[in-house]
Amino acid sequence: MSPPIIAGFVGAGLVGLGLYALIVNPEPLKKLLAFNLIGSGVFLVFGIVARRGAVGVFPFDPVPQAMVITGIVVAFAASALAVALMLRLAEESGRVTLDPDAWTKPDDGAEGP
Amino acid sequence: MTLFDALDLALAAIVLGLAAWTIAAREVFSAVVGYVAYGLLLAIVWVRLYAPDVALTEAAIGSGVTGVLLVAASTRLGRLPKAEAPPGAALKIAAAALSLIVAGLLAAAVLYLPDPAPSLAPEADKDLAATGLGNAVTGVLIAYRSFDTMLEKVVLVLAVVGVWSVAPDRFWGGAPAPLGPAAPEAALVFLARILAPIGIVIGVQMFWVGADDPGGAFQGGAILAAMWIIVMMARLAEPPRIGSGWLRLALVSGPAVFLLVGLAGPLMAGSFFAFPAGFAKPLILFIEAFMVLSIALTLPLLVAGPPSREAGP
Amino acid sequence: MSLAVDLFSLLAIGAGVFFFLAGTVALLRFPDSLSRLHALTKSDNLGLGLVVLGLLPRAGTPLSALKLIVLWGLVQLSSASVAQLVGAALRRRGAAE
Amino acid sequence: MTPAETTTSSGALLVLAILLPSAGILASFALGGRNAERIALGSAPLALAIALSVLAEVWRAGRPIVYAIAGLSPPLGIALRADGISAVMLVTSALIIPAAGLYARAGFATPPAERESRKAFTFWIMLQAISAALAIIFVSGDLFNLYVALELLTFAALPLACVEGRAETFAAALRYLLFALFGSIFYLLGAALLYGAFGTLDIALLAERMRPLPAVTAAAALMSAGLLAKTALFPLHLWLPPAHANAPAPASAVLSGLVVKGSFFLTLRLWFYVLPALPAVGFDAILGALGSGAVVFGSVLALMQPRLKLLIAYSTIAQIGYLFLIFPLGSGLHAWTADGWNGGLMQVLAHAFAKAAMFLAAGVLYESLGHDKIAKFSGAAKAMPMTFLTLGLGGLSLMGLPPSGGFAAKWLLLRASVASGQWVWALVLLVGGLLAAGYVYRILAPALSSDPVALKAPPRRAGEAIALSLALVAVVLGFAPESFFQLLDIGRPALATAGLP
Repeated sequence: MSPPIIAGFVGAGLVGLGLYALIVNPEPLKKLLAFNLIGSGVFLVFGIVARRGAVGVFPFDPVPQAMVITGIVVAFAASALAVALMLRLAEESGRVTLDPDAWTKPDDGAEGP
Repeated sequence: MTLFDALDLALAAIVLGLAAWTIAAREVFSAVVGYVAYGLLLAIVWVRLYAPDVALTEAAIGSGVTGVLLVAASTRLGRLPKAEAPPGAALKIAAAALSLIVAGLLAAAVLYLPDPAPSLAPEADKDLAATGLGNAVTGVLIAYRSFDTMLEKVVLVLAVVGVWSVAPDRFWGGAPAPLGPAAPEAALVFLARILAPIGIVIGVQMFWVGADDPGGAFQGGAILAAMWIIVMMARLAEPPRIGSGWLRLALVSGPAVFLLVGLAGPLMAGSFFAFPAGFAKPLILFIEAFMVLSIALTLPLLVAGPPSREAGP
Repeated sequence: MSLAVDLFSLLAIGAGVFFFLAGTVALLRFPDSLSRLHALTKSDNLGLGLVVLGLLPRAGTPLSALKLIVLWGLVQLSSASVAQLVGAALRRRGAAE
Repeated sequence: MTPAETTTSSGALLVLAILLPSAGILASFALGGRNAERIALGSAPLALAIALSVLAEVWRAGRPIVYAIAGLSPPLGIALRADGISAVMLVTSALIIPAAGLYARAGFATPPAERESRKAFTFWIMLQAISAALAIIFVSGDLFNLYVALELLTFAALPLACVEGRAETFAAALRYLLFALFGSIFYLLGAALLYGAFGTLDIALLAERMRPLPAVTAAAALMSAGLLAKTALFPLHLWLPPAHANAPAPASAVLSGLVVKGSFFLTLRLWFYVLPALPAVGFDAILGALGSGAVVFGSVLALMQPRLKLLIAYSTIAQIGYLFLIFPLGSGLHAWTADGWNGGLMQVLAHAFAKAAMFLAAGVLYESLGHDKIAKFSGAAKAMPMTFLTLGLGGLSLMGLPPSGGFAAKWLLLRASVASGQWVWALVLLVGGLLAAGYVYRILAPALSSDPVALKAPPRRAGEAIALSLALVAVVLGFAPESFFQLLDIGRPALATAGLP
């Protein structure tokens, strides 16, 4: 088996694992980790596509590789934004939960602009 | 099966195993530590895919800077009481089934990609000479798909505004919280003092050689960013006030210079984001230098989080 | 000549790998964090030093050889500092309990 | 090199449409303080002028206008391409965003004593960012460039959703972010597979090279799933109501009226422009069915909401559902496809204006009453006739009653479903209309009573007028002439094929 094929299975496995964790794990930070796992699996698929694009003297196709570099930076920025939100949420409320019912008070006419 | 095949398989197994560990770990902190180790091993997978530029980016940003961010978050969030009930068995089974289908579909799709694979490598190489670059990945990032790269820098500026925007109103214009305790460990201070100067040299060198060899603005900028993070963790420097005019200017300098050069394209070379023949490489390095500066400042500020101190006089 | 160089590389790298292996076994088998840390940093630093030593004759240019040595130095520096930091963290936790 | 890839005259307008708001973001960030507001509002007329020029040029040329960036044609370079729907959407966003901006001047001015305030800085930068992201989404011809635009849109929309800075807005924003990240990463995964199969991400080239492969099926499914999560199509809608209902009124107007249309627009591009050559495998029926589910589910929940803003947010879920009827009713080469296509797009436009108007009106209402509890609206219509007229006119469009853009949209969709014999969609349209009538009635009925009402503050006339003018646009859309639909058809691939002998 060539490295691209192996990496293909790793990529598919990472996307699957990440998706499972994203759905099942209730903790936001773990959901964020799951998103990052999916992300790296997706980037690997780009890597495989780049490696498969080897022609003659060129060992890889540079276009998908450049896209991965852009993608990694964007994924980091997204993680930073998510972390900032989680920490502020914890600061404001003492907990980090995505459960929408946790925020609805009965007859909360005073809330919201 | 050759030795390399065996090593590749072992590497694949460890990467997947660490990913599974990250998911299964009960404590968030353990999960994060697993993730950082996973990121480093993933960089080796990238080397095996002949992608040294990506490997450097993955190690520096995907594992390194993201690792600092997540470790810091997990130590602060790990102490909170668990708010949610664990998922039920039905959800787990449904999620597992869905994930298996997606992974299977994806594996099949990758396995049955057409042969011979399409490639832009020859075309990218053909036009590379005109830019004066030797590294085709840098060529794609700064020349052929420069529009994407410029917009992605704008995304980073928005991310900074987004992170700052969650601050309480009274702290606007002030500085983010320090990255380390008031009395940092002596070993960390020592490490920061020795490593930072070396790291700065390596970061600048990596940007400079990126025109021809693996490296470039992203990787060089990420290393410089890591050095600033270490220095701030050792309390040798403090996060800057977000109201500082100089900081704002430096943060937008990368995308702004890129945008202005792109806008001048029709005058210089007949098209937006085109470089004039013979003058491409100096212009590219000029843009990249400002991008390095922007990235080196943006990543640590994203790690430092929103302002949490009053701006002061 | 080249045979001697090859043999030298083989021996040095082989020894380096052995130390890495020993360090990893220690990490998995030793009872407490401090002794694991102790074994791991020592043997890995030595292991990496030997591997770098074995690779030096094959570096091609003096610049690459220099880079290898700098690499080793950087790993030494960071692993020594990190071991200190982990140790300090363990001591703090011990004191807290 | 095909004509779809080389720069046409006035193609430069497309680059300017993107670079103007991008430069605005950077300048606002660097200069800070009150400059962010000045730049955002000051550049708006220019953006509208560019959008109108694009519209005029597309109409004049009768075919898409193109710009190859850096003079490099795809596949190596990126091409921008504006067809009829790009031009119309550009103008729509260039109208709604400044309207929200003008409305927001009261609430998002930098306080006189401060050099710069968090809320104002964030709001004015993000408003421009939404304008930039949407411009790219409407004119870009490259799937990876569109990925960057999707991320730009997420990063812009998110701080707007939680700019109020309360715990529940952070929670809502976090949910929104996780859904959005899932959406963009699955979109990107599909893009990777398409590049692996065809060696390009240019939409026109992909359409030329398209052939059935496992990678294409997988890409279609993954990208659609991602885009649907971002569009909040049932059952991936969970994030939308708290995020849109807790945002300040001008932000809600932009989020509900425009931002969800961005990812819907990409879904359209994917299915009608990238994949039309693919034999239909029932995907269109699935999308239609999910849309129908959204119509019923969203409307029923809207009926049960105690607060006006939540009601309007749930109505967005229902109205998004109608958009997806374009897939079963607007695809293929039939006599009725044109009706389905025109109806779907008319729904995009009518909902954009009607929903933005209603959210702004709800904002005025909240400011004056001090709450937005529907049960306590008694007599409010007499005190604020203009606001309730806006809600009524917007409601007309949501219900699909004449005269309104919503009526035109639903009428065309109904005609297509009857002509094609797909009665089930007709049923959905009728049931959805009845349910919408129910929730609009719930808003208006108590307000029309003659009970006395105590206003905390007199209604802000400027805000009321802006909301009303948007609602009037939604009404005027109902009188769209035939030439308007000809404009929408410029560059539509299915028609081009149908025109061949």
